[in-house]
Order: sequence, then C-alpha cells, then structure tokens
Amino acid sequence: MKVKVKFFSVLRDAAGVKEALVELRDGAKVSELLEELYFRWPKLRDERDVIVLVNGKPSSSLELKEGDEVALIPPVSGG
Amino acid sequence: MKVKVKFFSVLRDAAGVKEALVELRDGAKVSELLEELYFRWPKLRDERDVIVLVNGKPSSSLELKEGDEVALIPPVSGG
Amino acid sequence: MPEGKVVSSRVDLNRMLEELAKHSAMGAGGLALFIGVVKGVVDGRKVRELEYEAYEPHASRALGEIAREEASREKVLDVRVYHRVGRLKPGEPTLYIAVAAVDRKTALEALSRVLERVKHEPPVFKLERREDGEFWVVGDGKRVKRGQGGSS
Amino acid sequence: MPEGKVVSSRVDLNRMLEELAKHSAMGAGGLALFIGVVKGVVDGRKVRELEYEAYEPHASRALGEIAREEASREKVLDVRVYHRVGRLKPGEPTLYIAVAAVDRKTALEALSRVLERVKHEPPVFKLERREDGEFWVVGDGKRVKRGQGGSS
Repeated sequence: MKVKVKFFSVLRDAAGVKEALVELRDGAKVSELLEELYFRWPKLRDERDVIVLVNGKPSSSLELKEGDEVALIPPVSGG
Repeated sequence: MKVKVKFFSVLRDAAGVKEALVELRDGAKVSELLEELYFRWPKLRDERDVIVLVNGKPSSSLELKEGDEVALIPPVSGG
Repeated sequence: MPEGKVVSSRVDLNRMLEELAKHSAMGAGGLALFIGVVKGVVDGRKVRELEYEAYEPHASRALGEIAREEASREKVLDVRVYHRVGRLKPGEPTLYIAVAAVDRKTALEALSRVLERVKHEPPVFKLERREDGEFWVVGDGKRVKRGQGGSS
Repeated sequence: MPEGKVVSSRVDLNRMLEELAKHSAMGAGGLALFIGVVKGVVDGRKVRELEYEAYEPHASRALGEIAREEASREKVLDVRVYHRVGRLKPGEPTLYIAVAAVDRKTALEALSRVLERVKHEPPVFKLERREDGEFWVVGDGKRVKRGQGGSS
C-alpha cells in the first residue's frame, strides 16, 4: 500500500522535501513508516521533537492503511 | 464662602436637584456641608453609600474653601 | 501614546488596531481588547437603553490616569481607554479598552487590570431604562429603581 | 455562530464587533479580543517578515473545533478564531480571537483559554526572517536557525 507523507517546518528542512509517497506492506504500523523515513532521510534522526499526525490527527491507531496521509510536524507554535 | 455642590445618580434623585450653591462659614468642613445638605434635602439621609468628591477627588482634606466643587456620588459602576 | 477619555461616539476599531500595531516596532506581539456593550436583557427584562453620564473633567482625567499608569508597567507598550456617554441602545459599545504588550500574558493581565479599574474609578453613572422601569446601576451592578423613595 | 478557520487576508474588526454585538439580545455584555501581530524586533534583531503555513484542512478544522467547544461553555455566547497564513510584515495582524460573553470575567477567561489552545493545537507553522537569518519558530517560541544541520 501507499501512504502520502508531508513534512513541515524544521522537519521539511531535515528531509529536504515537502512530501513523498511511501510504499509499505499492508497493515504497516506508524513505527515502520518512521523507520523507512529515517532510512531515506537520515537527518530526520537528529530531530528530537517529532509529532506524527495521521490524517491530521495525532496517531492514535498504530496501523496505517492505503491512502492515509501522514504528517511529520514539530510542536506547534500558533498565533 | 460659597461652594458648588453637584449630585449624581441616586443622590440626584434624592436631592431632586442637579446642583446647588451652598453658603458656608469660612473654613467649614465637609461634615458641616453634609449637615446643611441633609437639612435641606432630608431624603439624602436615606442613602447609605454616599461618596464625597472635592474638586473631583475623594475628600482627603476636611476643610473646604471658596469656589470648591463638591460632588455627591454613589459607588461607581463604569463600563 | 496611552490615552483615556470620555467620548460621545463610536470608536473605529480598525484604526485603533492600526495605531497600536505600530508598537510592533518596539517588540509588541499582542493586542488585547475589551468592548463593553449594552445588554438587551437584564434580570429577564428587556432593556430599552442605557444612559451614561460622566462627571467631567474628572471622569476623563481618571481614565487618562488609568491608561498612563497601566501603560508604564513592564512589557506594556500602550493602553487606550474610551468610555462613551449619552443614550445607548442594546448592542451599542459603551466602553473600549485596548492594550499593546510584548507578549500575550502581559496583554491579557493588563487588560484585566485596566478593566477592573475602569469599573470602579471614573465618576461615570448609568441609568438603565427597562420595560419594567428605570434603574440606577451602582457599585458592582446593583440596580436601584427610580421613584421609590430611599434607595438603600 | 462560532467559527474558526485559516484566512489569507485581514479581518474587519468593526464588522466583527457589529456581528458579535448582536448577542447583546441574548444578554451579552462583554466582548474580549486578542490580536496577534508580527513583532518588528525579536531577541534584539530586526524581523523582516513572518511566513505562516497551515496544514489544511486540518488547521481550519482544529480552529473550528476550538471555537465551537469554547462557545459551548456556560455564559459564553460566541467565539471567533481567524489565523492568517502567508508572508506578513512587522505590525501585520496574524491571529484574531473574539469572544462574546455575558460578563467581563467570563469573556476574559474564555479569551485566555482560546488563546492557549490556538497556540498549541492547530497545525500552523512559522518561519521568521530576520536580519541575522531564517528561524523556524516551534513549540512555545523556540527559534531554530535554518541551514545549520540538526535542530535539536
């Protein structure tokens, strides 16, 4: 299955891309996606505060599914 | 000497006038003015919360002087 | 520049924002505003209008003092206070307070402080005309009905 | 009606006041507003602009949730939250929050609560362009300089 990954703020700089399509085995977990991302963009490992949103919400369910949109964001600083 | 007295809000209704000129002996105190006012307008006695301003400030000095403006006001409710 | 006074007409909020936002050059990041409006209902009764009277020049002087004193605090850059007088219908703004400060916490705290002072310090008086009669509003919101003899 | 969303241009405060003041018919007596503006100076350095990016539609959804949830509290009648995106120069408004409530205390408390939530919940990101470089602003105001490798 494929999921779309979006990077924001410091994490976009670390990855060097705004977004990517990532191929994963069916039923892969968020942790597996992160491993894949860390492998592709090793600089992401340097980031301490990474928040993972799945379809815009903090990832509560650990299993991803086809078409999910995952966002890597730093702690928000609104206003 | 003469002082001008202004009445506001509930105290204006109690006195029945907006303002008055009151003749007092030279060096009269605020308490003497109040006695005079209570004598002229007995309904003022019914008012529990009366704040006296002398020239716009809470009356700290007790002696009045020619041309002073005294205001009788209830507790303020701004806004 | 801090300013406080009695006014007889509405304040243009967009223009006030424009002016206060200039303090961003000095590091202002937050503006906090309070606008009092005439309630259409009080104690379940319909309000027709509020009539405000100010004891001038003392009311404007008191409002100016509040603005200047509160604007002199640390991290506060500007304070404006405008209190209206005259007859105001429900929904009409009665009071405008605006604060410019370095950060949001300072802005909100200053707004709250200014508001409490404006409620208690300037000699401003209000008469509430309702469907059930006329009431003087005194102190912290006590209603005294007119034409009933003593008020206490 | 409570509303929260990302916007790309300025908000007309006079018009917003007009709308919120209608709640006076339901007993609203106080409106409290917070407007965030771009600081011209941060850490003693001149700011050229802030660039805001929102992760949509999630940022607007989060702002809408904050507005609706906080407007459902007792004595709160309405909450509006508008967060701007794009490149904003010093002095430009970045965030508008407005609350209509029955009394001043409720209005100020609701304003403070909405403001804290807006600071932490919606996925909105900012890049500060200053005379001494570009900085991501993360969490509660931490600056991370761009182009320096790792940020932590």
